[in-house]
Amino acid sequence: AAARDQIRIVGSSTVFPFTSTVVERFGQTTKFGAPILESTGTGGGMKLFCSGIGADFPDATGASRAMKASEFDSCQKNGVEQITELVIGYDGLTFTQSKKGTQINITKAQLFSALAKEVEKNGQIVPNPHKTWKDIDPSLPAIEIEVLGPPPTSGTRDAWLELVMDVGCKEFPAIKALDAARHTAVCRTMREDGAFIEAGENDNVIVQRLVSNPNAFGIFGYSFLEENIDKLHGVPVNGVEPKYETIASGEYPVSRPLFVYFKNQHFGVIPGLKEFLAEYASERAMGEDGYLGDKGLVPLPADKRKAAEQAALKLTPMARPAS
Amino acid sequence: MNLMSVTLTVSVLLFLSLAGFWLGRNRAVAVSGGRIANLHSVPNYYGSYMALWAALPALVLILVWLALRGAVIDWMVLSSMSPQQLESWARVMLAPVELEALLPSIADGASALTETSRQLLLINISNLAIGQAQYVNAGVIDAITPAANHLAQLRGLADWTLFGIVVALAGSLLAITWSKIGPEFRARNNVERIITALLVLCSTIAILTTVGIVLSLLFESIRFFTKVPITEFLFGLQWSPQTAIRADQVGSSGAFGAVPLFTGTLLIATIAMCVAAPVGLMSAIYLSEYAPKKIRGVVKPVLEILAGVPTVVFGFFAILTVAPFIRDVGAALGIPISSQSALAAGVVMGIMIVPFVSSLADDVINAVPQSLRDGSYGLGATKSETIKQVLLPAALPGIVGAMLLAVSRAIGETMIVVMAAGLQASLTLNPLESVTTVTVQIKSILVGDQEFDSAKTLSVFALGLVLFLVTLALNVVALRIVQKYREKYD
Amino acid sequence: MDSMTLNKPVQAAVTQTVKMSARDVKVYYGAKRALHGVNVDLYQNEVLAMIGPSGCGKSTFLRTLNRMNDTIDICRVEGKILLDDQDIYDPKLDVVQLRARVGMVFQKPNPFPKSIYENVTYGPKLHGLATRKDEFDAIVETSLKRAGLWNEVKDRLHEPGTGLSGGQQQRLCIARAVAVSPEVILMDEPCSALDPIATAHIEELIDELRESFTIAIVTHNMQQAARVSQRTAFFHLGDLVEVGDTEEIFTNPRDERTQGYITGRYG
Amino acid sequence: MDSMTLNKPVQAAVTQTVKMSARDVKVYYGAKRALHGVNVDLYQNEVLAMIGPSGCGKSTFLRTLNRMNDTIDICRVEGKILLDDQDIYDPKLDVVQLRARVGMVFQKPNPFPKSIYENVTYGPKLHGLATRKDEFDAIVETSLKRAGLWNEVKDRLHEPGTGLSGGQQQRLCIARAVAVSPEVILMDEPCSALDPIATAHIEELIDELRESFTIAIVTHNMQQAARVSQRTAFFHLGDLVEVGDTEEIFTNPRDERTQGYITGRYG
Amino acid sequence: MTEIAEPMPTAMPVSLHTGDAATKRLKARYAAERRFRFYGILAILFACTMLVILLSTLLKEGTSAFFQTEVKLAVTIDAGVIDPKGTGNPAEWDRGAFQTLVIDALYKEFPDVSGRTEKRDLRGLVSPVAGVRLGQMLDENPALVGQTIDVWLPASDGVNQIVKGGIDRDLPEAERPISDKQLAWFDSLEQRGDVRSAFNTTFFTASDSNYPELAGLLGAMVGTLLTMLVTLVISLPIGVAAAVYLEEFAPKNRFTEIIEVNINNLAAVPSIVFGLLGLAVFLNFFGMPRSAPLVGGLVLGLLVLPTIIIASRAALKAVPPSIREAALGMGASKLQAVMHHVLPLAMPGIMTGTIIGMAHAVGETAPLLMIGMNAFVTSAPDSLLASSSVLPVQIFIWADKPERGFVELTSAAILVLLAFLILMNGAAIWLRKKFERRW
Ligand SMILES: Nc1ncnc2c1ncn2[C@@H]1O[C@H](COP(=O)(O)OP(=O)(O)OP(=O)(O)O)[C@@H](O)[C@H]1O
Ligand SMILES: Nc1ncnc2c1ncn2[C@@H]1O[C@H](COP(=O)(O)OP(=O)(O)OP(=O)(O)O)[C@@H](O)[C@H]1O
Ligand SMILES: [Mg+2]
Ligand SMILES: [Mg+2]
Ligand SMILES: O=P([O-])([O-])[O-]
Repeated sequence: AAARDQIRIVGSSTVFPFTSTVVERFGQTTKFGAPILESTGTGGGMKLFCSGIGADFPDATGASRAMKASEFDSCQKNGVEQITELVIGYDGLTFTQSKKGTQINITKAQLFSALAKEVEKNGQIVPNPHKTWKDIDPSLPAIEIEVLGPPPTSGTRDAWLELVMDVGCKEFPAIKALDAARHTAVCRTMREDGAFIEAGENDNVIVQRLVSNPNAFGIFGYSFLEENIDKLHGVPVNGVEPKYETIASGEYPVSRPLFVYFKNQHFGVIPGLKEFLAEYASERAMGEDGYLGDKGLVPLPADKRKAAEQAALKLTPMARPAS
Repeated sequence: MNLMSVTLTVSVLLFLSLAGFWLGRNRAVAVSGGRIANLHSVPNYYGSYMALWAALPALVLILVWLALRGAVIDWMVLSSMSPQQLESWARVMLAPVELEALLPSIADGASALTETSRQLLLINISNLAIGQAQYVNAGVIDAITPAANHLAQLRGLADWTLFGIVVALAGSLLAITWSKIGPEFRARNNVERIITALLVLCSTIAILTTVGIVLSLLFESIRFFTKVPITEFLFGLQWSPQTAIRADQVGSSGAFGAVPLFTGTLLIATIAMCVAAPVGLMSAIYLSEYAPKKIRGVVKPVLEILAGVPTVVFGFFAILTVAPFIRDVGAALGIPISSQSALAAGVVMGIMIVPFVSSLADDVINAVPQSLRDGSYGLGATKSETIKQVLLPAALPGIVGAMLLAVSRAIGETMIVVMAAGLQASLTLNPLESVTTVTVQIKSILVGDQEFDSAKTLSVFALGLVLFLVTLALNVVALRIVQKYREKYD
Repeated sequence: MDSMTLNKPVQAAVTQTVKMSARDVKVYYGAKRALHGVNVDLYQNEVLAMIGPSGCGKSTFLRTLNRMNDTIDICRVEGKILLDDQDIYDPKLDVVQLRARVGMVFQKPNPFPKSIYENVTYGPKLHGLATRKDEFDAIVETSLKRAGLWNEVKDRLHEPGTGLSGGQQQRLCIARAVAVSPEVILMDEPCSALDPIATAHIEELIDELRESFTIAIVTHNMQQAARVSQRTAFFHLGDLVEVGDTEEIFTNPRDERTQGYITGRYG
Repeated sequence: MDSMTLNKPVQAAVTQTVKMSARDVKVYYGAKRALHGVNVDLYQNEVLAMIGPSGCGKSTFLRTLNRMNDTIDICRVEGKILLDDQDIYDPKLDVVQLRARVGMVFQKPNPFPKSIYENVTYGPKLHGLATRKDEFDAIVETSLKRAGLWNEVKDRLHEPGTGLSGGQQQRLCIARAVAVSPEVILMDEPCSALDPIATAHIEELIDELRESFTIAIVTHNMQQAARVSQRTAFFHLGDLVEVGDTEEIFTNPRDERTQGYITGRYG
Repeated sequence: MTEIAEPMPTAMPVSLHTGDAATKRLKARYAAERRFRFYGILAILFACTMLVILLSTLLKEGTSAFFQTEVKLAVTIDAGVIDPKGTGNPAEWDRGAFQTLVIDALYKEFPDVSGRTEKRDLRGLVSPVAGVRLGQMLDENPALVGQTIDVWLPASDGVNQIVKGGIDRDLPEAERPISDKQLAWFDSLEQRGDVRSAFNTTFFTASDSNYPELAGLLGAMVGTLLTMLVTLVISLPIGVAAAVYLEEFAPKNRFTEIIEVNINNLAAVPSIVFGLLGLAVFLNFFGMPRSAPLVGGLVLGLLVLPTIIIASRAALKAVPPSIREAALGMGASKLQAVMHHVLPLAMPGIMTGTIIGMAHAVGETAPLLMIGMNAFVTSAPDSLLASSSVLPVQIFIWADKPERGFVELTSAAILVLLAFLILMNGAAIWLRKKFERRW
């Protein structure tokens, strides 16, 4: 095991643009070399992160969801005993359409009815019969349902299921009445008949396809909406439009926290790791006017931010997650 | 590893090898008694003989050394540490639990350390050894300084030892080979034997690669088949990727029937070949038989650019240009076409592999001897008749080879389909619908959020393995066909 | 056509029709001139032999007669060559038809890498000379018989033509050319790889073909030239030195160079 | 070696050394037998001519003498062939050295697609016969002169050998073979593509080479066989029918088949 | 033949080949000939058209990336700000403070701007990392410290988009990345002649960045170069050697047949599986570092090996046996015959295989994702073991960035990759031409 003079970070593709911004700033403004950052997906990052201690293993990993108990255990097993968790901010998930399309308002329940494999119809659980939005609710336009969204392999899909589908399906009594396993299955299975299109990795492609097809809708992170605000329109969910302010205030209902995990055992061993964490947690990065905000990260509320920064700088090891 | 010292060692070795060449050559001339023809082989062979013997064994030695060096040195450094030093390091760096576990057996020295602590200790020592004390916890510097010095010393020593051994080895081999040189010595045969051995070695790399691939797929595949019955995988008609990707997620409608993936793959590859085979072959024919030399000199490399356009770019081209175009055409004709139709992906993939067919086929057609063309023209055949009836059959093995390569590329291509084909597996042969391919699934599962023990992740390996076997079968068939129809000229 | 009167044989054979004639033919390979203005006539139902030292341009001239030199990039032809009074270098002329009418057997045997049978049927199939299997069978048999190869290969008609011995390959190429029934047949040393018996066979064939065709043959064997040809042309260093009745050329050459070549005779 | 006494010439030439000898050589192409047990000796400083109808196995036999048939996958040789009493099919024998000692000129001219100069220097370079440029120049000049090609090509030594006329190519191949000064030279119809003058040249060369080498030549031209060879072997359908003094073979053949072949003579 | 001999008994036979039937047939044959030729032209046109469409789209979108909008500001380099410790040593500068200098200069340019949001808007005119550019200038010329100098600094991505027309300035304010105020400020700068469009040197001298104004390809280019070097060094000699062995030396038996099938099959293995192989063998087994050009090169080397072997074998097969015979007959050993004659004659085909194989490799993304070559690296790699990215992966990453500036950068990067490819292949094509001949 040779000495390593660069920090290595892996993890979520959602967190990647934020971490890479910090990495870049860190490289430019300190005498340490810029860390090496790789996008491996949350799960892949966790696997690498928890594989062991030493120069051969990454020092930190980004995650678009909190670390799971199972992952924590696997870390422990491999000697990664003390982990610092840093919540960096929020990522809003948007339901988006072209500016040229008929603008709509939507609720989570309607989204569920449009996108789930099985839905409740007249108290029965049936395979999703809805062809057009109008079939779901007469107030919606009579255009065919066509939604481009993340594949089941991505963390964004997970978040969508959790934040929208799970919540939406609660509003249907017949589904609620199902036993736990069946309930989850119904709530969390997306339809496969072509109305929901798994559009793959590239969100810019979804953007372009929305622009060329005004009747289609897309699901992706807030930063893409923000960058393409001249062409796209964020559909208000439950009456709240996705905006910087509404996400930050927690008003917009579809947003999730993002995390970065650090190995405590590597502090004092890998040059610059501590300084890197300090930079990440600093106000000029995560703060209201921080440079991460420019990249589309929605900052934590001020009090939570202070707490996160304090906890991080003290290197308080996290406890085993509940689930 | 100190790059400088390796470079130095290799350069010295190179020099020794060149010197060997020179020595061998001169010695051969000397023993020839003034008439080179008295020698068994040309002097250069004696030179090459010595050069090869000087270089090859030493090179192998260097490689082995490089592979083992780090572990050996680490072990030596850690064993040099006293229990006291270890303890004072551990007291600062280790968590209380670990420390407690360690202390009772600390008398055993470094072997008492857990792997984790060993790694941390080694990083500390290395950082200190390369003079980066500022990154080492001040409390442990005293404890590990001797080890760090030892490490620095060992590293220098190791490099010099290697240098010495290499020089000695090469030198003694030079001496031995030198003494062998005489007029009767079969230098050429010896050199050729070495070279042939190297050739054999090279062709086994392909085998090793295959073995490597099979091995890196096999174990995980077996694990997959313990979770999903092999029959369901092979014959199941439904592939539904929405299973749990993590243990704590509740799975739903998990179906692992690979048939739709394989039909999708074949469908897209077939469409691609429907584009690439005629376009490529006709281009090749036009280039080698009709086009003036100048045009051929330009067009051929221009087409080859197609093979090098990053596949991501083709993916964009398919999804943003071709697919909407096809969809619009369909809409104008009243046919509903999926925006991720197999047709779009296939056509674009076909365009990409055109040069595989055109360039390779052009070469083999061009290589058919002129006398065969003459024979045909002399009988009053037109150009196209000559091409169809004489040149193509004569060039068949090469053309089939080119086609196979193109099919292979079509089957194995990933990024185009990842972007342009769908992700939902539907069992259809309709090119206007959306299908998914094996490679798409492999790629999205592998780079997505994953847990390594879920059936879903493991399915990637099974998919890879089965695809491997399917193409293997295709190749066996192709080989038989080529053997049957091959026309040997000259 | 004025230069035609220069050629002696014209008077000698008034009843004969000119099938092909070359007028001031010059051939260049790149900058190098390989033929310096050749004038010669081929008469219907006659065999013209071309002799001359190696490298003097015999093959080159022969190839101009059915434009096979078109296939050599650097080759350029000047002058006129007429087939039945039609200029074969006329851009309007169809070279495929020309080559069907003017067949060729090459100096190096070049069978196609196909079966013997397919080698022979290749031409007839192209030109639609037959359609049914039995017609093709008949063509194969007669052609191979004419080339004296039938007995040797009749049991292996479907084996590759490239597996034959050198002489067999040459005879296969002759059979292949004959099978198209051209009007003129050009043969570039057709017997050089053949044993005397096979040679005799081919010579008989030539004699027989002469009844219906016009034939030009390149040979190094002066006896052969004397035996098979009615007229002989002697080439030297790219010049057509002399052309005339075979008998006269061999017994009473007018040019010194011809004399020298003939008297240094062997074989 | 007992069978050697069967060969008549042994008595006739007691002073001669046997350079190569073939004992009961059988050659198969796949299942087909092309030679059925050939016994013949090649004497030092003598020319052995091989004659026989096309396809009788002459080339095949010639190729066994320097193991060129190794290159044909389906070809298999039985029996023994000795060169200076050493079995050339001995697995320990170095075939490369063998072929340097037993040179070959092929039936179809096959120059390398390189310059004329490189074609000739290839062998000497390979065997280290020369090192300096002037040595090579000298080899090229003498070899090409010996093959009677020098005058025609001396100004274009650096042009490709494939651009030569058929006969020139053949002479180039002869020059190439001579340039390595082998001990035995095998020639497969070396003059078939040559005109009489060039042929005479090559025949002179053969006669000259005979003084230092052993030569085997395949020819269809019986006059040539008579002119250049001391002994002649007659092949028929894969059998060595008869081998003996050339004069005797031509004037007084013992076998009927030889008689038939010889009397059907031409040329 | 009887049927053929019959119609020509007389002195003046009518040729089979000039009769009506023959002429008609000839016409049909010529029609076929023309059709065939036409198909050939059509095929080439089709392929070329596709290439032209691809290239022109890229050119249209990519060329603008080679230019960058810059704004001139009078920056006062306050030593107290950038060198708080007062050491005068550039290594001790507070590099985060350069941006402060830029922003101060901006405030000075528009002194009447006040208020938090307004100031924030004003800052949005120049790139948030313009300070880096300033830092580079000072590194080159530390004497500037303490002076006030006019510097051209990169405008922000939003401004850049407006100038280049990527975003329509006539859109309603809410739909533009730039507010009305920002537009007004920008216009006044432009009127003063303080805006220019300069050649984007950064694109070739910098490595990856999150800011399109600052992003460059140097790292990816060097990474590609190193990776391709390894790939070539691995695959060409091994591929040719394997092809030579299999085609010229190996006995033709079951075993070699297995190897042949096996190689053909390797060509069909999805490239991403080669990535898995690299992950298992090079990273996990041999413990090589992630993201390293060495590993990338090895993986791609194995990936193109079958292509080179197959193409080389086809080329070797096409060399007529008479050439081998001629050499063997001269007393060349098999190896010499191959090395001296067969291999040179097969060179064009081998080159083609190499060109196509390398072209494949240079555009390959998927397997490299498996071995971590999608790393974010802000500096060019300095060795085969340093972390690095390669061009296609860089393109893949940029294509997925939300910032609009990256759209044009992506196209420009593709153009650079193609240029790279053309350069790389140019040499091989030149070689191929040298070797090409018909015999
Ligand atoms: N490569 C081969 N494969 C199969 N059969 C062959 C091969 N080469 C020669 N033969 C057969 O072996 C027999 C002898 O051939 P060979 O070439 O020795 O004849 P030859 O006496 O040299 O005839 P020629 O005078 O026509 O050259 C012939 O029947 C021929 O068809
Ligand atoms: N393709 C070519 N490129 C360049 N020069 C050529 C080419 N073919 C022939 N020549 C040259 O043209 C001249 C005439 O060649 P040609 O082949 O007509 O001779 P030839 O009379 O047939 O001789 P041979 O009896 O040896 O076949 C020779 O000097 C020859 O070298
Ligand atoms: Mg000729
Ligand atoms: Mg023969
Ligand atoms: O990369 P993810 O955030 O989708 O895990």
